[in-house]
Amino acid sequence: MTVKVKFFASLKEQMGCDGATVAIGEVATAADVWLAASGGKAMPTNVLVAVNMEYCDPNQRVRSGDEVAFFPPVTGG
Amino acid sequence: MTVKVKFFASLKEQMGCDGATVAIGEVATAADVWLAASGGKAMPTNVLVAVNMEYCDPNQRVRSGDEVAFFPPVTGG
Amino acid sequence: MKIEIRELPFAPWEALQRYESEVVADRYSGKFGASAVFVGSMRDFNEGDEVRGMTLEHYPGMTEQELGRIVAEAREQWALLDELIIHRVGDLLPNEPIVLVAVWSAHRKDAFEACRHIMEALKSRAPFWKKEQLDSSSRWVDKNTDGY
Amino acid sequence: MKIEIRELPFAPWEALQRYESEVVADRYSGKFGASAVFVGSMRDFNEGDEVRGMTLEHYPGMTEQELGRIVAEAREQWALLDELIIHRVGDLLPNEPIVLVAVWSAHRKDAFEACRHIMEALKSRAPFWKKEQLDSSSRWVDKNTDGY
Repeated sequence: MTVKVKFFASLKEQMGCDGATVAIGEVATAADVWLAASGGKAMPTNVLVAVNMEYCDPNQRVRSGDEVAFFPPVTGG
Repeated sequence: MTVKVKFFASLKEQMGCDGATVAIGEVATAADVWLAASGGKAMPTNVLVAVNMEYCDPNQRVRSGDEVAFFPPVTGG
Repeated sequence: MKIEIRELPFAPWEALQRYESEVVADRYSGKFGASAVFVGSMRDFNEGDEVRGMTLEHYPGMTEQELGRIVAEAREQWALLDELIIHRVGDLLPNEPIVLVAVWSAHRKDAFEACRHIMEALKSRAPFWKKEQLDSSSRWVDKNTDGY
Repeated sequence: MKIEIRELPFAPWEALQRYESEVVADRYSGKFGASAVFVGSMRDFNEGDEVRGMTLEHYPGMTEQELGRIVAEAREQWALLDELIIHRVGDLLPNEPIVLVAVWSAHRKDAFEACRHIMEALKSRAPFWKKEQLDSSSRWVDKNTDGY
């Protein structure tokens, strides 16, 4: 299956891209998506994860076509 | 000595006047001023007292020329 | 700091716009990260009755002094840059703004807490009294409820 | 309720005046006794450095959804009549308003608490990121401080 990956802010700069479409096995978590998209880098502990624009745990299962976003702590307001 | 007495709001309506200049003995408290101004009525327990525009205890001493105000609980805002 | 007791209606957001651009932005350009504001308006109902109008009495002189003391106390507790308080007196109609409390600070915690504190202190200490006009009678408001 | 993410500068008090007169006063005439507002503006200093400008990035789509969820949660906890949230994105200069959170309620306790809660939830959950421009460098803001 494929999922859409997005990176934001400092993470986008570190990854050198704002996202990609990633092919991954049928049974995968958001953490698996990170590994596939980052080329196997460990996920920094402060990275936040959202699937389809809702916060979730890195262990959440993802499904084909999901939008999986990774970003640093938010600093709005 | 004389002091200036003021009543406000419902207390003004009950007393039938918004104030008066009251003559009283040299050693007097705000409570004494109340008794002199009200014709001896007991002061309702919820009445607030201010001398020279500052809240005070009814037992506070007053001096000649002081402005002594009595009013019900405040309800602004 | 500005404290205004006024007989005439006022437009709170316009008053804020004016005060901020004329006073706060001028003195504290780039320094006020946070402003917190409370506006209290007249409702058309209270204790189960429709209210047609309201008369606000105050103690001229003491009201301004007490509000000044309240702001001075808030300044001891929080880091405030500026404050604006406006309060109506006289005859009011439903929907009309009664009170505005605004504070400017570098930090949001100070702004939020000081604004609420000043408003609660105003409610419990500033010498104002409300008399409500109902359909065919009027009544003094007994007391203010606790806001915490 | 209105949630607006905007690239262009905004005037918070004018936006409040407009929203209140066009929406709130129309729907809740005589019902909103209390409104509480917070406005956060860009300061020209942070962590000991002069800040020349700021770029605000956000996650389009999720930002609006997350703010909507924050308001919905606040409505479960407090009696709110209406809410207005405006947040800037893009390039900002010192003094420019970044965020406005306003709530209208019948009661001041609800207005104060819901306004602060929404603001703190926005700070900790809404996907925005600030990058500060200093004299000759730029840096991402690490994290928001706790506001309680």
